[in-house]
Amino acid sequence: METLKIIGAVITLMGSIALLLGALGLVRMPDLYNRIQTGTKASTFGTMLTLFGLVFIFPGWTGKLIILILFVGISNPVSSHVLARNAYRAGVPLTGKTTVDRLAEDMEKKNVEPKNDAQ
Amino acid sequence: MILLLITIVLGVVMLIAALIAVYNKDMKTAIIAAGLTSLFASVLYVLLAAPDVALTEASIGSGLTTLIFFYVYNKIRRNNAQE
Amino acid sequence: MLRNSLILLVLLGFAAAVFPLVHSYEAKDTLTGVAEHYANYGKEEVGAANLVSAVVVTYRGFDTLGEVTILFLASAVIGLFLKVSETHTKDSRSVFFKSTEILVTASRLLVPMIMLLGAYIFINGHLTPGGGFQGGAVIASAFALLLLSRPQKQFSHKLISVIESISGITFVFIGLLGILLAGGFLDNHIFAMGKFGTLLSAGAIPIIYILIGLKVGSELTGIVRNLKESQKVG
Amino acid sequence: MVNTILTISVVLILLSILLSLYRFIKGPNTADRVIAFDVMTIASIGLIGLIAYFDNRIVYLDVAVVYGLLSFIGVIVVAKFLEKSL
Amino acid sequence: MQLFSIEYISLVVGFLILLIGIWGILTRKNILKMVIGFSLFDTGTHIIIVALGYVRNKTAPILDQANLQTNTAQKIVDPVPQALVLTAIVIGLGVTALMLVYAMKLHNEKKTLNIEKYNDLKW
Amino acid sequence: MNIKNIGISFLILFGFWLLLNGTFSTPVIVTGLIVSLIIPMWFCARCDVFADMRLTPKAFFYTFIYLFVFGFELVKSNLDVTRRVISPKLPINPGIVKVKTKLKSKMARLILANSITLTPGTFTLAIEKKYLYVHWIDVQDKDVEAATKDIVQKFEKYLEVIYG
Repeated sequence: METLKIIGAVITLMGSIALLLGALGLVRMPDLYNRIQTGTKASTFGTMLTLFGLVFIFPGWTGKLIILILFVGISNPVSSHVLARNAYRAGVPLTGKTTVDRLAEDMEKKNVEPKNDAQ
Repeated sequence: MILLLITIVLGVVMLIAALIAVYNKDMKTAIIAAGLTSLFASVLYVLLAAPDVALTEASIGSGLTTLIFFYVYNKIRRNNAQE
Repeated sequence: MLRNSLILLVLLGFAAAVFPLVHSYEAKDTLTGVAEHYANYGKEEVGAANLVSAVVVTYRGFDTLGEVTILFLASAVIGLFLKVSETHTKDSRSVFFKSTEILVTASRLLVPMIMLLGAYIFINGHLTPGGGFQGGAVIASAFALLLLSRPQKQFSHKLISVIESISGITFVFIGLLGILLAGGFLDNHIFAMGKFGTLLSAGAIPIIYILIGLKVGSELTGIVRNLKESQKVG
Repeated sequence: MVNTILTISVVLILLSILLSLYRFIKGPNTADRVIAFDVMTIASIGLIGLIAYFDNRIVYLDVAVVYGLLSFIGVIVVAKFLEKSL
Repeated sequence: MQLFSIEYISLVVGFLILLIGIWGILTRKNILKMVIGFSLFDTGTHIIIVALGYVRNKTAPILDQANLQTNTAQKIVDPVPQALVLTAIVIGLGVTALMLVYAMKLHNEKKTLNIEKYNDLKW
Repeated sequence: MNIKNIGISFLILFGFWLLLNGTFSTPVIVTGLIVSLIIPMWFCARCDVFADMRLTPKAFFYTFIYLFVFGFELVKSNLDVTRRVISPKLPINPGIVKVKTKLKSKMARLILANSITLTPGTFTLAIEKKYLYVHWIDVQDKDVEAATKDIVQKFEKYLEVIYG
């Protein structure tokens, strides 16, 4: 029983390390899109792991923890996708290291709905 | 003991967020910072053993208030752009 | 500069007035007075596991009635203000843009779930944290998500006001029933008390919370809907 | 043992909140601030879970569920506002 | 009096946020900023009231465990301030929404949000 | 199609309700049945989220394989993030590439976009008809076909079976 709890605690610790790395990436990365990359991946995975570790410690909490894990897993990628897309269309610049930008090329050619500057 | 550490850190974060909300020139940032203050206030309510209040603050104080602020600010921005 | 220092002075005066309250604060060890009564006898008298719900709905039911009234007035005044300003809606151009496909699909998936969460919060108000106000706010957030993901969608103002009126009237009616059948206004003993800690317990509290939840939810949804309608260029 | 490990993870989560706060203060434009806000709320969900462990009450998890839902809506509001399509 | 305890720190933080809110209301010239100051003021007051109801080392007033159901007054925090704050938060939302809609109407009339331009009733 | 849609929504919501409550007494189940019937009838009368889900045994089997593959990719992506964040020189080579998908069903496209967002080094920036624009932290192929092979196909072959 005690071993199971320690396994859960270690999983939780790994989750919080992932969260810390995500926040570190948020500070270090050069532009918005790279920040969203690290921020979203690491924070989603970190929170899921933190909550999953608690399942081992309190088996009676499993239902609510599963709901939380599913909810974070569905909603967080969607919200960061919406944020990145709308920031791109609002004209937030990419970093100078960027090698290729197919979306801008297609916006020029009007294959994609152009940027929104109607008022 | 660890709960005390959480309280101190949350208190510092809330005070910084409140100062940003009052002093930042950019209105969008100010509104988001006010939402941040409410959000951490709700964690503080969980620490103070008041989950009911925490639920209310999380759903109303930070969710709906931010939404209403942004609707109104958007309308004002549109009116300004029309001039 | 003079103005700022005057304000600072006012603020310092205020701080000096409130400071003794903070400074002379003594930590308590046990509950005293009315709180002790609520804690010790709340289980027998009201039967709700969540004592905050017991205080909100039964012991201080009149406060709740007043609160619902204030919220109703605020919602009505906001509706009135935004209605008057829409003088030329006919030729006004709608500037809503389509959302990304991912957001539309995700909102179709998530809105029913958020609705169910709101329903869970107000149905279980007497057992778990939450209650009518929180559940109503969560339901209003679900409608806000619907409006954000599909701005072109219209939903009827009539249905909102019908739900609001019916739940408000029933709330007052149950309160009056308390005078006739039990000890006083909003007394919850008009139904059987049930076993402590199960879903069907605490007499009328679940019913009252469902009504408050529907009423608050429709009021807040009305506010959000009115604000969204006012976004048109006019 | 379990307590010690979980205390360390609380400290790590608090550190990540402070790092995101740095990005929130500095962030060159609003979108950077919103992503910092998002990371802070998601970290707070884990923090509430751990507070529930330390107090040993399941009822605190309800707060975390509502929290998860509302950070989602907040981010979408600001994103739509940035694109001028609210 | 113990300086480093959860309730005392919360009390001080709530008090400082309240002062920051009042400072914002009094010094800012933009009406929306004043509304933000009002909402901070609200948050600070709520934190103070909840912190006053906290009792050290006690748990939330929800009796879902069997050991909480006897001798309850020795085991839980004060439920009354929590109920009052719950009411106050909802009313705060109504008031904030009303103030924001007023701000919107004022901007429609004068095309500015600067409070110093609104001097029609000044004497 | 409508009955199937409401049915699947009902099952999901009812499961959600039981997980939230954590008990199985009769009043809880009856209330859950009522609530989770009302909400889909009111909101999902016309929506088509679950309409093209296949309910064959093969689809269920592929769902499990998909979850397994996805979990593996999730762990790999976090190791990748760790490597990039910790190394002092920040080894990044970002860019936006265009990939192609064959999926038609809306739900499948949502799951595909979310999976891409959570897997190593990529996230969905925009989605337009049959193309996805993906921000890649370390661009290896600028060509549409090659990038599709790298990013999309490991998920697409399972999702094609689960959804039409």
